[in-house]
Amino acid sequence: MTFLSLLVFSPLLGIGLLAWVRKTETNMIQWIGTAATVPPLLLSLFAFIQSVRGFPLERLDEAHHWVRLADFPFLTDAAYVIRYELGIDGLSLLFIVLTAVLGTLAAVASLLVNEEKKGYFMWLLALEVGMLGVFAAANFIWFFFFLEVTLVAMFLLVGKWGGFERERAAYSYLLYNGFGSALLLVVIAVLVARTGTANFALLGDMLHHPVAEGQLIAPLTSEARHWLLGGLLLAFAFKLPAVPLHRWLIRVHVEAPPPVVMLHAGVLLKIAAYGMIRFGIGLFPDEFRAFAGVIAALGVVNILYGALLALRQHELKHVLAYSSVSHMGVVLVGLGALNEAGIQGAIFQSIAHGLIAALSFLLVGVLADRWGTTDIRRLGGLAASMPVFSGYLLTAALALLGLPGLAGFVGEFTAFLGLFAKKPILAAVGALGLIFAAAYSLKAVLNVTFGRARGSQPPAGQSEPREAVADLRMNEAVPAFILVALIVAVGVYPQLLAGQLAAALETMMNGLGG
Amino acid sequence: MNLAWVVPLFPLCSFVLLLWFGRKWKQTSAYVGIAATLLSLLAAFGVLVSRLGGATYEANWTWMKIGDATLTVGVSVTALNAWMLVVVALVSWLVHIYSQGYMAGDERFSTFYAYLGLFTFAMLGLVLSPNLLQAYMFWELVGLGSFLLIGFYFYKEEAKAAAKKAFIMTRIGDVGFLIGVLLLFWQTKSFDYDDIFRAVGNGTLSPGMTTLTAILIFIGAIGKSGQFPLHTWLPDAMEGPTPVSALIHAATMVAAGVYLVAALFPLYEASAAAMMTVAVIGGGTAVFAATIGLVQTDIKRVLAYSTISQLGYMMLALGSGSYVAAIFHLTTHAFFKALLFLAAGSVIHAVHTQNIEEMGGLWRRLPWTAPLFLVGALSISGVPLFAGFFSKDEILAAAWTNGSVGLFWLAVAAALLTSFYMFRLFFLVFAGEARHRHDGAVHEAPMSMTAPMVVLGVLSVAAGYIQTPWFGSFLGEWLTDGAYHHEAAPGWIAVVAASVSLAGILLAWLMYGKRTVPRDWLSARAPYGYELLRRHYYMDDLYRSTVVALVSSISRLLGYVDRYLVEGLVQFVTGTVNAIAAAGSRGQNGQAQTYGLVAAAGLAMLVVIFALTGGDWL
Amino acid sequence: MSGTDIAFFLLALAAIAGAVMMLQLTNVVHMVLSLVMTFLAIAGLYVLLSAEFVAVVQVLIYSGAITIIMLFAIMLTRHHADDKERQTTGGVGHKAAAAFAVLAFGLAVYAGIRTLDFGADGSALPADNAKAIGQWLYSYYTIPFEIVSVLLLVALIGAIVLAKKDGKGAEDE
Amino acid sequence: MTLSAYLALSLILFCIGLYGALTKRNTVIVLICIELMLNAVNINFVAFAKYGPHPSVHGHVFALFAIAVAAAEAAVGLAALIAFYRNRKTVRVDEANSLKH
Repeated sequence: MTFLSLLVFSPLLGIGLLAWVRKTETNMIQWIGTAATVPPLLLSLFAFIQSVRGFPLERLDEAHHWVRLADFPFLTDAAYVIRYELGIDGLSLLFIVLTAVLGTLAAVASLLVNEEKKGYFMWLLALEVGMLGVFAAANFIWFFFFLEVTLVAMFLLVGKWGGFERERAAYSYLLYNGFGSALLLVVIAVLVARTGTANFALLGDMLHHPVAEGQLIAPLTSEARHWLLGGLLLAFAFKLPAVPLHRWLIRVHVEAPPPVVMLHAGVLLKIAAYGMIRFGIGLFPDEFRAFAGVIAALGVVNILYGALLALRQHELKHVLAYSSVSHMGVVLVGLGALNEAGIQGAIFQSIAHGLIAALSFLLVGVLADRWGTTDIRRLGGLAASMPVFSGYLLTAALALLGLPGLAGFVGEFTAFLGLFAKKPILAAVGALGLIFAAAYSLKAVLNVTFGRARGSQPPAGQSEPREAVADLRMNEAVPAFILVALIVAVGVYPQLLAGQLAAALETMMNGLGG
Repeated sequence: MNLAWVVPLFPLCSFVLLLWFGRKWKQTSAYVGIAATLLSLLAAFGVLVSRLGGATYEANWTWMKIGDATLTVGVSVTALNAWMLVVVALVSWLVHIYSQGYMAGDERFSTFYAYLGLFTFAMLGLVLSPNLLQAYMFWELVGLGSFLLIGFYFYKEEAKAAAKKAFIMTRIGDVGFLIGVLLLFWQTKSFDYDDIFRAVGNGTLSPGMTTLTAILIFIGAIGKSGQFPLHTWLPDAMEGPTPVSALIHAATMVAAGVYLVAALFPLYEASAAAMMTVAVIGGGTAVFAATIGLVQTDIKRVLAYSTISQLGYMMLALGSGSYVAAIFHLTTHAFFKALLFLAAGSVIHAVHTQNIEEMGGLWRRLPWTAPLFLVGALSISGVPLFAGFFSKDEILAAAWTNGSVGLFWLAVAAALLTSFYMFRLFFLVFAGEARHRHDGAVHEAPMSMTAPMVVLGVLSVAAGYIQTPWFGSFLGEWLTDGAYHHEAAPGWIAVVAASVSLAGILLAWLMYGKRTVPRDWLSARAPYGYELLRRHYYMDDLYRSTVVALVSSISRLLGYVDRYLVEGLVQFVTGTVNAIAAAGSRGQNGQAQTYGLVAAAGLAMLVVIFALTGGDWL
Repeated sequence: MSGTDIAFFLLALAAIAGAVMMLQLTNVVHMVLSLVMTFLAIAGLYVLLSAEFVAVVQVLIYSGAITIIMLFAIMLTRHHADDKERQTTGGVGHKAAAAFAVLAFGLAVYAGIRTLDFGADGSALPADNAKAIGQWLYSYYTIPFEIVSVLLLVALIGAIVLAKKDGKGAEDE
Repeated sequence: MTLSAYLALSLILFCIGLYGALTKRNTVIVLICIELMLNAVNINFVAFAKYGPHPSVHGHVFALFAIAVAAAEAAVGLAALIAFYRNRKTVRVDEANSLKH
């Protein structure tokens, strides 16, 4: 089967086509760029539907010989064969679908990007390849490879197509994430050196089955495993990000072009959550226990810290950036609970926040396009001039604050449900974040949409007051509607996703021995 | 009964349809909303009737599986649920009809109806919930509905603030509720009411945990039902259109709190401390809010404080162990409070002001509204033969038999205050000479507004007779499946209740009707006390200067931490790297000996490390 | 204490003294001459180590050839007022760092060699070491030996090319 | 006499040579210091040839090679010194900083 390879690399076709298009033909570029995100979307939806109908996902696994490092005399014979391996389970499939959906929507929303469109789309598609690959990779080497692809693509997208302080933001992003990646690389190197394989499944076997453990090239002591897990968690804490490693996120959220932030907040942050779940819990379940308390506490800190800071921001993008910090805290809370409810909650929160953040930034992009500002002090009463937009924005705010019936609630509820079983007091403190979430999201959104109409102020850089502004256009309304529909669908019937996760979760829980 | 799930579905359809097509349909939207709620009301009647002969019905569907645990959603038709279903659907239907007249001509007419549909859907869904999870979800949706409707006039800054406040204040309660629910889940491994009651019954749930969860859930009810100290949003919620106030205050939003405690009654019964908390908060709120109601000048605010006070009554009933009395009062209150609000809406519609100082002499001008308002006022004051009298009497009897004498007298005091401020309102608005400016334009409301008021007026009298000492206690038997026995309360309680309410009316008449007692009697004698009441005991200011100030100062502090400490730390790291780089580049001075020195030092370092560690680590 | 030991200590003392004097003296010619003492002492040590051939080569090449070239180089370049000028580069920091690095290196290596002893007494060495060296050089080490000759040739030519006056330099003269 | 005494002597000479090479200002002296370091190494060769684990004349041969290379180095080094002096009219190491630019 080459299904997964096709899925992951199909956006490359778009890059290839774009290379032949002249820079000035922006319409053509927009069409090709958008169309190139459709094949992964269709393929991933197909896979999802098949999976719901009971198709075993293991049959999609791919493995090809890639590099053999066995010719060095100091390496043992069979070891260090690195293969090209792709494979997915229910967990990765969900993230792949999320990526593919957001990829297409971000491409549509990129209509707002006007300069250097050709390069922009090429990097956007590269970013999508990276993100799809990260979730489809079945071994560490390829996981890392795809991760670095996203890093480079994101760096360029922020640095070249961002706002005023784009370079600072891009370097900030590169530094933090590069550091995280370096740490991750060390962990991967040690693991591969000690086990001789980079394959997730094989690694999992070797690390905890006594029989398979005999195949280790060098034994891993419990202490070493704790260090490895610590390194892994720290690496992903950079990318999640966990307080106090979150400053880069704020800059990127503010400076990057909104469609890129849709993907960044929607998918890239989730890679960290995915990594913590897949590698942290998947490979080191016993050691994870030792970190669970810290992670949960860090999660609560994230929630409250992000929420309290979001409360005093005047820039809508800042509010959303800090709310991302807060929401990622919920993911940590779920992981810290380390039980089925908690992990499931963390996954749901990741996906829900992916959808919600994408919706928010789609709308913020529109706002910036129409008014030239996203400062909530300079806007007001937009519900009168842009009713549809305001409706969507309000929906986004409600989803952010975790209204039941929308996706955000399922994640928060399930994650907290998990933590309440382990650490009720900590969880209760964290639950206070829900109040602040309501406060900051309503404050920000109501200031923009409700109240006195402040639309007559001239937008930045223009002397004439803008009397009438266009409400959502078709190309904005359709993605927004799709996102809202998905948010509602997940919120109303979460079993649709939970059913896919069941098998993957069960494996993990077996690893945890609970 | 198998079709109980369709009851909330009609308003939901109305919401979705109106959101989608509302702009096209304009004024026709009202008919969609009215038809949907009518269907829902008929279905609710059907459920009630079939429940009459049948047993409790419950159906569940999987919502989400977590490992082995399955979370479900479903419908359950118990006696309480079926009863509430009818009350909610009825009031909602009447409000839908009324709004057609009241909101006519509004630009966002269809949106208004869409929100009404959502609100009704949420409340009906809450009432039908068989488990706490679903109850929580609809609970929040009820909050959403009220938020949207309170903020309906979004262009008014006050409406914006009020909507935000309503949502956040109730969210505070909701978090308490959520924590309680989650704790209960791990104690009982279920969200189902039945499983929880079983756990309470067989002692799986420890007494301490019972009290804790009961109180936490009660915090949710405090937030929703506007009990002290989370009541401040309710008067501000008057910024919404008046029919919304009727809906919020009568049947949906605030009733949810009382309903929740009633639905979880076995949990509360198991904990004396929780019962006591409920009773004390309820009784306290009843008097507290009534005193504020005495001096307000906004017609809707007076009614809002009376709602808080009456909800306190219901909580007092629940805390005193009389579940039936609470639901009874909830029902009668739903009717007369809806009536009062709709009548108030009609008055506002006529004179375009909400300030009672600017009204007066409307009795003749509003031939339908005025008598109906009087009916409502008599009912809420507890004048004998009106519905309010019976339900209030039941509560007083419950408080007395429960042995809490203090709470009993508190309730009596609240009754006195209630009848006083209601008639103060009545006399100021309808009696005397006209003080308003648009005298000529005042006219009675259209048929679509008066008709629902007439229905409610009838119900405000008739609803009392479903539970009386004389004609049998239909409601009590219905709610307890026949196990109800009317406790023999001393007969003098009814006499006290009646005389207290008449005394209140008399006092109001003396002050505002006949004017034998000067109006500034209180403000002249106790200006500070008067100011205290007028400013709602400074609760808003208190919150602003404590909770809000605290949160915002923490937030500001964290802002500095974020900008200077966290960012500073990062700057320090990057600065160090930069400094090392600068030092390194200073070494690049072209001096061969410097390069040699660096190389030699590096070599020396390696050799030293090697010598010290023995090189084993390699 | 045997005679060999006394000889070793005297020679070692002479070698170190020459090296230290080289560091401390101010006149360049004196410095080179003090080093000649070191070279000679080292040649003496080679004798003690039963490497008479190497000792002779040492005297010929170092004490003779290299020292003479050095002196020529000194004479060919100007060294006026050297006595008053500072002899070393850099500041105190540079010197201290160099001293520290050298000392650390020395101590660390000393820790390694302090007790190094393989128990060999050198009796296995052929008495006629010049002959043995010759045999090895022209049999086993033929190719390295030839390459060294090439190296020397290259050095010779390189030195000539480098030292030759170029056009620019000639104009300066 | 033991091996370690010779090695210690060679170490001392090497260190003195190194220090001189790193700090002396006169290029000639720097070159001489390097010669001193090479000599220190030669002592090691010869000492190991006698007291090492496998005593043989190979050590001597190596010492001879080292001397040959040292001689070549001295020749080239001095030639470079002369060239440098001709261009800059100085023999100070710290004035030879063309590497920087």
